Amino acid sequence: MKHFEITRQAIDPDAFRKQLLDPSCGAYVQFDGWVRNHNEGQRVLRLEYEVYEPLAVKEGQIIIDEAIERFGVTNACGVHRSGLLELSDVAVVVGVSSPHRDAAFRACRYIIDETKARLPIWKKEYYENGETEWVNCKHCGRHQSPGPEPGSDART
Amino acid sequence: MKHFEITRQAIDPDAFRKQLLDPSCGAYVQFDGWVRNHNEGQRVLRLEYEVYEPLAVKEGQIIIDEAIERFGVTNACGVHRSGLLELSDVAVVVGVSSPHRDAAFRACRYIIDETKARLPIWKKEYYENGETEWVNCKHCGRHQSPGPEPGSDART
Amino acid sequence: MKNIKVRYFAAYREETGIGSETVSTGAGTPAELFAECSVRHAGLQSYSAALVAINDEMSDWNTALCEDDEVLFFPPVAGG
Amino acid sequence: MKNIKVRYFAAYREETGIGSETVSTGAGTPAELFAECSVRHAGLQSYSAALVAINDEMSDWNTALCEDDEVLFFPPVAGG
Repeated sequence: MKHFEITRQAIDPDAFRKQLLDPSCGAYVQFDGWVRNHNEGQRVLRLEYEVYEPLAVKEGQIIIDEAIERFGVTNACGVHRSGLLELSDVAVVVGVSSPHRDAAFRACRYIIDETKARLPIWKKEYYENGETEWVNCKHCGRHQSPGPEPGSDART
Repeated sequence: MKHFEITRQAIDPDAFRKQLLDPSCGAYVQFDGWVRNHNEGQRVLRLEYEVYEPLAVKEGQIIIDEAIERFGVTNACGVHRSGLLELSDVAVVVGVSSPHRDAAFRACRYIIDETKARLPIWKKEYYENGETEWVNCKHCGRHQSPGPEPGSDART
Repeated sequence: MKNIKVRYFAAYREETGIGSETVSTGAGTPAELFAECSVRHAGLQSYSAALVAINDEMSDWNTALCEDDEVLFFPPVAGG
Repeated sequence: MKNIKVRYFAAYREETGIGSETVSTGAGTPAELFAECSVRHAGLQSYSAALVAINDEMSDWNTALCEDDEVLFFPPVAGG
């Protein structure tokens, strides 16, 4: 089973949920990331995800496996969009099924946190004033020392 | 807006999700409770929820309001089944939308935890061996002192 | 003595064999009333961690009862 | 000197104006290689908290580089 996918098509959260149905599970937790109409005081019109797919899929699968192993959940999946997205489009979905809810909540949170920190995915926001911005880069450029930091785990 | 409902009809998690869509929100967390095929080593065939609806709806709304106030999320809803349910049926759904994911996860967890502890809802499981059991009562009867405990908050 | 309507739910209803009864009682609180009802309905003693409501409001076991109150005895809940 | 293929993504690609280049370098690690590339492409210095991969495996900045390695420089990621 392919647990982590990158897609250029609209994500259907309901179809996604159905693939995780399991009669041994009493709990299902799903996180949806939606395209938001604002960021740091700017009106956002749309956004674009650039994804380095070979590594995103591989690292996404590693994160899913880590979550299943660490929290003992029955099943977990993730899907992330690439390309151009409009407001309220679904950017990412993570779902976890488990006999009990505590593990499902923790595993779902772990997967989305790690996905945002580790996958080679970049988000460019298009603003009302005509400007665009690679999210995260702005801050790194302004507030941190330039260049990679050898020895650090390099996570924002 | 009615934020907490009791229903005798099958719950449609996708329709439920759609009512919480909000362009100001980047995060949506949903918990589904599914009817599980086992409990404490017994095969479960189906189950029945008895709900004292006037108070369940009122207390459910209080819990939703507490979550919105405490975690600052944009919106939250819950729905719980009553009546007879089959395996893999959806027993309860809680959804929370928020600009950011941390609040959404915490609010969703709070609502389902409080729902299970505070709402006048009882679950009778029907087992493969023909027996039935009111869930929770078995343990309370065997392992705790009989009768209510005055002064305690009486939560299991 | 006060007239109080008592309602039993789920396992309590099955143990007592009734959904409700009206009692004339000297009990001042739900805790005292529950003890009194347990004498007549021994099955009620099998469960603790119960909840109580008065007139459709969640209550605690030491609230003062008033004439014509409706007291709801809830066995341990198990939603979700 | 080793031949290394370097690839730039997202903001790095826009800063350098190129998606990839092949360099002949004495750099022993991705950190040294990045410093070297930053001399030619000043824009690379604007961002920190970057990630690096070698031959499609996530790596760290001190891994030893080998002949014909493909090194991927990732500006700060922002999935979700």
